[in-house]
Amino acid sequence: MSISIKFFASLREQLGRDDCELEAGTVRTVAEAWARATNDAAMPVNTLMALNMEYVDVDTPVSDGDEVAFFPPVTGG
Amino acid sequence: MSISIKFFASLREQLGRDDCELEAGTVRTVAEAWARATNDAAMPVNTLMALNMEYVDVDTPVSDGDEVAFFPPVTGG
Amino acid sequence: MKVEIREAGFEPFAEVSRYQTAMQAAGKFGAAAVFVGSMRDFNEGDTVEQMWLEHYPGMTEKYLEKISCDAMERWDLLDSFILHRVGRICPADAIVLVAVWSAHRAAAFEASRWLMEELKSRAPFWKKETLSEGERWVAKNTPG
Amino acid sequence: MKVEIREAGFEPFAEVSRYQTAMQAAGKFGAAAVFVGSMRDFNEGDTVEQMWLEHYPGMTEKYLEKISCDAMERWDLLDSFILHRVGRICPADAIVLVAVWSAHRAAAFEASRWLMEELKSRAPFWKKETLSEGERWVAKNTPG
Repeated sequence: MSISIKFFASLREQLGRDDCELEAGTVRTVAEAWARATNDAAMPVNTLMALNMEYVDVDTPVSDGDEVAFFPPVTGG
Repeated sequence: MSISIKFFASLREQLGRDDCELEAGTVRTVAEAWARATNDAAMPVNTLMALNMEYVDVDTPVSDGDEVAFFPPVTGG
Repeated sequence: MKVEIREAGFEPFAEVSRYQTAMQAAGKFGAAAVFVGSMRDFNEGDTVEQMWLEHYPGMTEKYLEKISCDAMERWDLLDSFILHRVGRICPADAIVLVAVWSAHRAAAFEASRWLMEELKSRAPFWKKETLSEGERWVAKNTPG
Repeated sequence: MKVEIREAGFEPFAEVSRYQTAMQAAGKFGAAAVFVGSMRDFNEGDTVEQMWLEHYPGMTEKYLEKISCDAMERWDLLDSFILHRVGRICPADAIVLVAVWSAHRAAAFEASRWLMEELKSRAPFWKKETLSEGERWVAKNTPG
């Protein structure tokens, strides 16, 4: 299995990609998942992140099969 | 001309009348209009009163041509 | 801005939709807040079969127009619409509709609630309930 | 309780009316509070021609269901309905509908506003505006 990474909205456009897969076991936290998926890009201030569709922070551990998402402040409604 | 008196809702039913006319010049205030129109009945606690369709209190002066209304607490909406 | 007292039953959301279309303010408002008060079949522990709603013709309209103007000024609303039923009312019927439109949501939320509180505390309407044992006037409205 | 994300345009008051009829709670609710957010043709000093609304499929629904459940518990609501548009949106189109039903009015007013604030601050949606000079992502929502 693997860890699935998703990017949304302006972050997706800035990075030029909407998703990617990381090999399981290569990253331990959400922060490491970001670094690996973006080639160590600086994370924009105010970036929000979710693990399996629940809000988390950069220190949250990730496991095989997880979905990790990064996105800018939300602007719905 | 004269002063027109109106009663609404439970007050109308208790008094057994919905309106009456008082001769102008015989009453000076809303309180006196009540007393004259009800034969000096005690005014129920919480009675509201309006002069020409604006809320007033018992001491408000009345004049020829005025409409004075008495009613219980409102329960609309 | 519109205030209406009506004896006939009404479908509140159809009324709002029609009013909004006629406003011709499409694209100007970002927020609409609508409140509908309906007749429940149960009140203060008793089953209510029907209701009679009395009002003070003239003063009721005047008072509702006054609070509508006050709300328009206080919150910079684009428009407002109040519709209130009178006469014989059956359970589930809509009794009151308050709708307001504004550019941003805070104004719409606050003004709609304020209008309902002003209406319930001061607009000259009175409810008489028919229970199986007879009739009773509703003594007073509870604060919201 | 219902949460729906929809690409097609919708007439918000027809949706509320239909949902309320299907609820079969007539006579149980005394209060319905409805909020509709619509697209304005003007934002931050610029004329907006159209908008693109992106969301996070799956997480959006999950989050909206979570806040709906939270509101149902916190205010003893009888029901709630949230409908949100995604995709290409034109000025005057309805974007979001939040409707709640309760026995008494305070719960409906408070829950509808709370749901909108939670939706605007945390539900994963993003707006991109098309101006005459090009496109821009909306940076952030303002507090209500």
